[in-house]
Amino acid sequence: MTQQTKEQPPINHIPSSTFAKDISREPGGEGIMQCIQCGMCTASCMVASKTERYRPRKLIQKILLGKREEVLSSELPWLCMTCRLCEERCQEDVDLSEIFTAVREMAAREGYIPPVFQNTIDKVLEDGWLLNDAYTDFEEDDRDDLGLDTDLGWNNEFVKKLKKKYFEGGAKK
Amino acid sequence: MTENNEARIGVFVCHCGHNIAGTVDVKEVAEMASKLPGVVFSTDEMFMCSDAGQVLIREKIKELNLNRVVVASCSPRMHEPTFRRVVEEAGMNRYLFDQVNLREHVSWCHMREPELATEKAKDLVRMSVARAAKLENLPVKRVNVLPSTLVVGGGIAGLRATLDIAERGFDVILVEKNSELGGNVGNWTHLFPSNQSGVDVIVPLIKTIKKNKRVKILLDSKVSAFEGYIGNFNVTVKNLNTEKEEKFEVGTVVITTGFEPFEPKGYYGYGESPDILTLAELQKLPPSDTLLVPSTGKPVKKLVFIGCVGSREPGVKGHEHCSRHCCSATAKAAGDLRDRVDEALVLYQDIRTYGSGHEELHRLARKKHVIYSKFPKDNKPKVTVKKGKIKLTWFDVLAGENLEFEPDMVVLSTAMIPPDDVEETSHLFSLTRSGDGFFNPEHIKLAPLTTHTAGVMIAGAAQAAKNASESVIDASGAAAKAVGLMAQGEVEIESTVAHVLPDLCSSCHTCLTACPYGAITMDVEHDPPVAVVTEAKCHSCGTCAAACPSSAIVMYHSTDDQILTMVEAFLCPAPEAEGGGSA
Amino acid sequence: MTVAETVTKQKEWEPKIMAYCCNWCSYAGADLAGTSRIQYPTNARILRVNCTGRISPEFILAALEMGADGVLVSGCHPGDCHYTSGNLKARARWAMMETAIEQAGVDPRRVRLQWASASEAQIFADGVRTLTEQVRKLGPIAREWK
Amino acid sequence: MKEFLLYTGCTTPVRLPGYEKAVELVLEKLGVRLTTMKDANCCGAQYIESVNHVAFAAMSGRILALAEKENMNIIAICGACSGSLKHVKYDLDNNPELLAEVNDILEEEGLKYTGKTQVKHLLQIFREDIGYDAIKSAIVNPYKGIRLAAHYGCHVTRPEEIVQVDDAENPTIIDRIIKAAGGTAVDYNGKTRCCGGPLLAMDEEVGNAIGRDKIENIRAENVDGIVTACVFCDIQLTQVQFGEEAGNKPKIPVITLPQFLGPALGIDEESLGISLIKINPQAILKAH
Repeated sequence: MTQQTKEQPPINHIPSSTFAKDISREPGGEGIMQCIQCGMCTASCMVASKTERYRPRKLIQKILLGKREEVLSSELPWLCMTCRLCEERCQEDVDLSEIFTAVREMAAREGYIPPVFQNTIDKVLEDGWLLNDAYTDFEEDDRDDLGLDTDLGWNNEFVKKLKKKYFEGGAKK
Repeated sequence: MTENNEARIGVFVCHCGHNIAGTVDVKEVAEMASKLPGVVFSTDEMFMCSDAGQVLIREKIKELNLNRVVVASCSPRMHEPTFRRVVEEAGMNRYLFDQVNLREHVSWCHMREPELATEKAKDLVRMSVARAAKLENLPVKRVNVLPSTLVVGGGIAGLRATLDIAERGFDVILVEKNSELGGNVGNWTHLFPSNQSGVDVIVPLIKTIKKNKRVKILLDSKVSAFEGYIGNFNVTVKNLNTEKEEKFEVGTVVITTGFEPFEPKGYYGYGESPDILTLAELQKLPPSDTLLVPSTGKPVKKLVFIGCVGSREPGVKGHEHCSRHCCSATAKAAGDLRDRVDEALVLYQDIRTYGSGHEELHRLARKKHVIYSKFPKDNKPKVTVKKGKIKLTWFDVLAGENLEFEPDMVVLSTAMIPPDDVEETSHLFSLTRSGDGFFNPEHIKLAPLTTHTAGVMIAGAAQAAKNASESVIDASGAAAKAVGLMAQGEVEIESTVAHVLPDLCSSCHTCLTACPYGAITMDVEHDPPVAVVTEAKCHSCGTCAAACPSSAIVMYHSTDDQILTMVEAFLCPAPEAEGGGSA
Repeated sequence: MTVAETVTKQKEWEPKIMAYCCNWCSYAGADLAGTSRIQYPTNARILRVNCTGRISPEFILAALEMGADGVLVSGCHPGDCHYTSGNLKARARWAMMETAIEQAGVDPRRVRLQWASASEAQIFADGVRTLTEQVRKLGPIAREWK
Repeated sequence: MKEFLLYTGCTTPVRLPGYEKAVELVLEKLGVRLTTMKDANCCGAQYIESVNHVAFAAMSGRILALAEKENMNIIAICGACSGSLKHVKYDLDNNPELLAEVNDILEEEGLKYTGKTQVKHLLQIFREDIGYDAIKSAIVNPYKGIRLAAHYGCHVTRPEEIVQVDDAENPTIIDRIIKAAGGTAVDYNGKTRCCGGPLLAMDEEVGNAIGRDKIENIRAENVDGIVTACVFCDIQLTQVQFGEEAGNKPKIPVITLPQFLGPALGIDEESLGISLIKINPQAILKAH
């Protein structure tokens, strides 16, 4: 956390541009420095319109101010639906969903991944696809009635290689 | 002056779209006017100042050979010249026209009382018709315009105006109170949007001016006296060191006295540490490749700019305006200095980098990782200085964060305010001043460079806070206005001057002392000597006429009779026209 | 339309104020009051003169004699006069004029001298309102002439 | 006869097999033969994508490489899959090191992606490969007097410059197909907004609120049904109309584009898996 100066009771954040520099070096994070905080994204964001706690513009400003710990450990970057409506509307061509994906990747590297993402990632790296458990014989019958092949033939070898190469010991909490 | 022939008055009541007709019953006013003595035509029209309205006046003058016209519309300060020209085009003397203000003085300020507003409109039209009947034909007066200009102030605007005028073949007297030309821009290192410094821009201008034989430069000098009228001003310039005074005669004047950067005492700890300085002071620092902390001489590592210092403060007289140049100047300075420091912050209320190429400066600064943080208007950043260490605490509105920072240097983007001697200048050239203290133009949109003192132009920051490019644009405009007058060689002046009636004058000399312009002297050839007005010097203020104990002085176009008949028309309208007056 | 309607209506009494305004400052201030849509009482009729220096005491006395319930004279702030000193002369004459109308039995609170510059629309409007309310309290002038 | 390699994605085969069957039958009818991709893997959308952009590039990269081995272009019928495959293709085509790293992993299986494979979403096939005239002339049993709202899906149309399917702010492909089939395409407030599906994992309540918002905007235009082109959106716009949060308002049928178009082309409803559609779409289908 930010170092606590003795005589200063409330812990005020000291602005710094290092976190913003790190993000702008991450693939997808290059555009963050173009943001002029006009708020067009937040006006278009459906998540923002349905919950008080999520404001894309505010999250970007926290990055620009250098609030590294708070942003990386927060759930907010994971609330973006990557629907990209903000990107269509942004006059400065800032790709917010790309930036938040870059923030997620950096957070993951430092061990912050929401449980629901972690579980799904483990499942995909195990089965090679998402709905292995959900494919019961009911669904098989429906496919059979429609004349569709019931053997979906998903490959789960490939993902094991990726798991060993990119996820072993890495993203575990 | 033709004697007062029988008045045939045309009354034209304007709707001004809904601006007047929205509150005042213009038809009823026109109907009432048609019954007033001397009125032979009365109508209402959608837009009197439009071509249709002007054509209507000309046609009616010819058709009904009207010899007086009353237009009830907007303020005469706006369209009196327009309608005077229209009646003149129809062969009627311009001084036989009178205008009634039904918009600014009636409909716009009595919107919720239509009946009383209509009644007021009727009274004002009745007053104007009464006056119109007594208006007299006055010859149009012309005076020559001396082919030389006085430019007051040697900043970038003054230099530009001087060069434009001199290059068109007219002499210029350039008066500068400091000991060298260049003004504020002269000592700026960060000019925008081009990468030049102030010196790069100013020095070539000064060189060309010095080479021009038509320009006379008077440094360390101020205008000490100024009289005369358009085309024929006599100016006294005093050298501040030698106290020597020189007199000149000029045809036009361009005021480019510019601004002064606000000394923000009491703002953000200014004065409590040499490391807290204004943007102007930063610009004046000798250019070097490392920015040094004034108190320690070490390189600056952490730099903070604070915007709107002494600007945009509602309710604080002279500080309510936006100084317009600071956002762009701050973005440029922050962008330039960012590479030499570890962190650069800009604390702002709003960002207004509106000029061409200025938004790019803002974007460049952000791209270089200058941190922009917005503070709330009613909770400005706090600066404390302890043992030489500066600490800033503030609330970032955009992130909802309480922030603090310990910068090595704080730069305050302070307001542009009028120079300390602006009062003196305004009295010398009888210029009025707007709410922010700068000089008022004649009309903010229709005549932004001329002033109410005919022949005196204003340009640059003297008129309002603005950046250097806008000042130069003003200067070339004002120069063109001045040259326009001088190229004509002559100009029309008001013929509404004072005139002494010899047989009434008791030569008591009261008027001689009353006249602020010394335009009245004693005519000794007349027996007994009586007062006489040198018309060229008279500014038609009317003080002499009011002072004269024997009412021997007539103010053309504003005679006692023309005034009292309006008072009478309001308070006790003539019985035969109305069939029964009040009280 | 009957005669009564063309003359200011007699039903309940509304003070009539004669307002002399100088062209450069207060007339422009009144213009600005209009453009800023400042609403103020309708009782004043503005008569434009080049300078308050042009207004001789005779104009004020004549207005009162002809039935004005109040007279407003509004010019540039001392020092701001377009003709350098017109307003100073007006101020000097004002004191003498006030004693004159008092001796004539007219309440001096019916006349008001004020300074309002081209940018002081609110001050001008407030001046009209103050004088109108003051005169309304004093009642019609007809009763006061000795 | 045009040929495409169908990449079904994880969700369609399990949750909406009718959509998969309808795609095959309708495209077959319109002269496009599909063969389903075998031995495929998840495209890595949203989850792997969020935590490791190289692993994500490898997962979608492998699918591109599989298609390259068959020397066929890919058709995707889900917004997330088409978005991922197109985005990864764009990254691989423009980032040589990333391409080298992905091909390095694929080499062990004898797979390689060089940039040849094209990726198309179902809507592109209708617009570019079949064309509206061909669709119109193939209509044998047009609908009459039904009002339908089109929902395109964010990743299907955005980011426009990468996916290049339709105009992101003003998409029209589904609307034009609805008209070709005799229906009335209805515009509604927030047409290009999200269905809320991607948020179900992190905040189901907000995700559903966003979905219900869309349903209410559509209801305001009193339509007979919603036509979708993405399995995620189809499931989401259906399920938000259930549960006590949704209240007891009449449910608006949600139908995928091929299941809507099939009957108009003369394909019998049963084979299109119409019976599997959760909200009974008879209000739409009987309008022949």
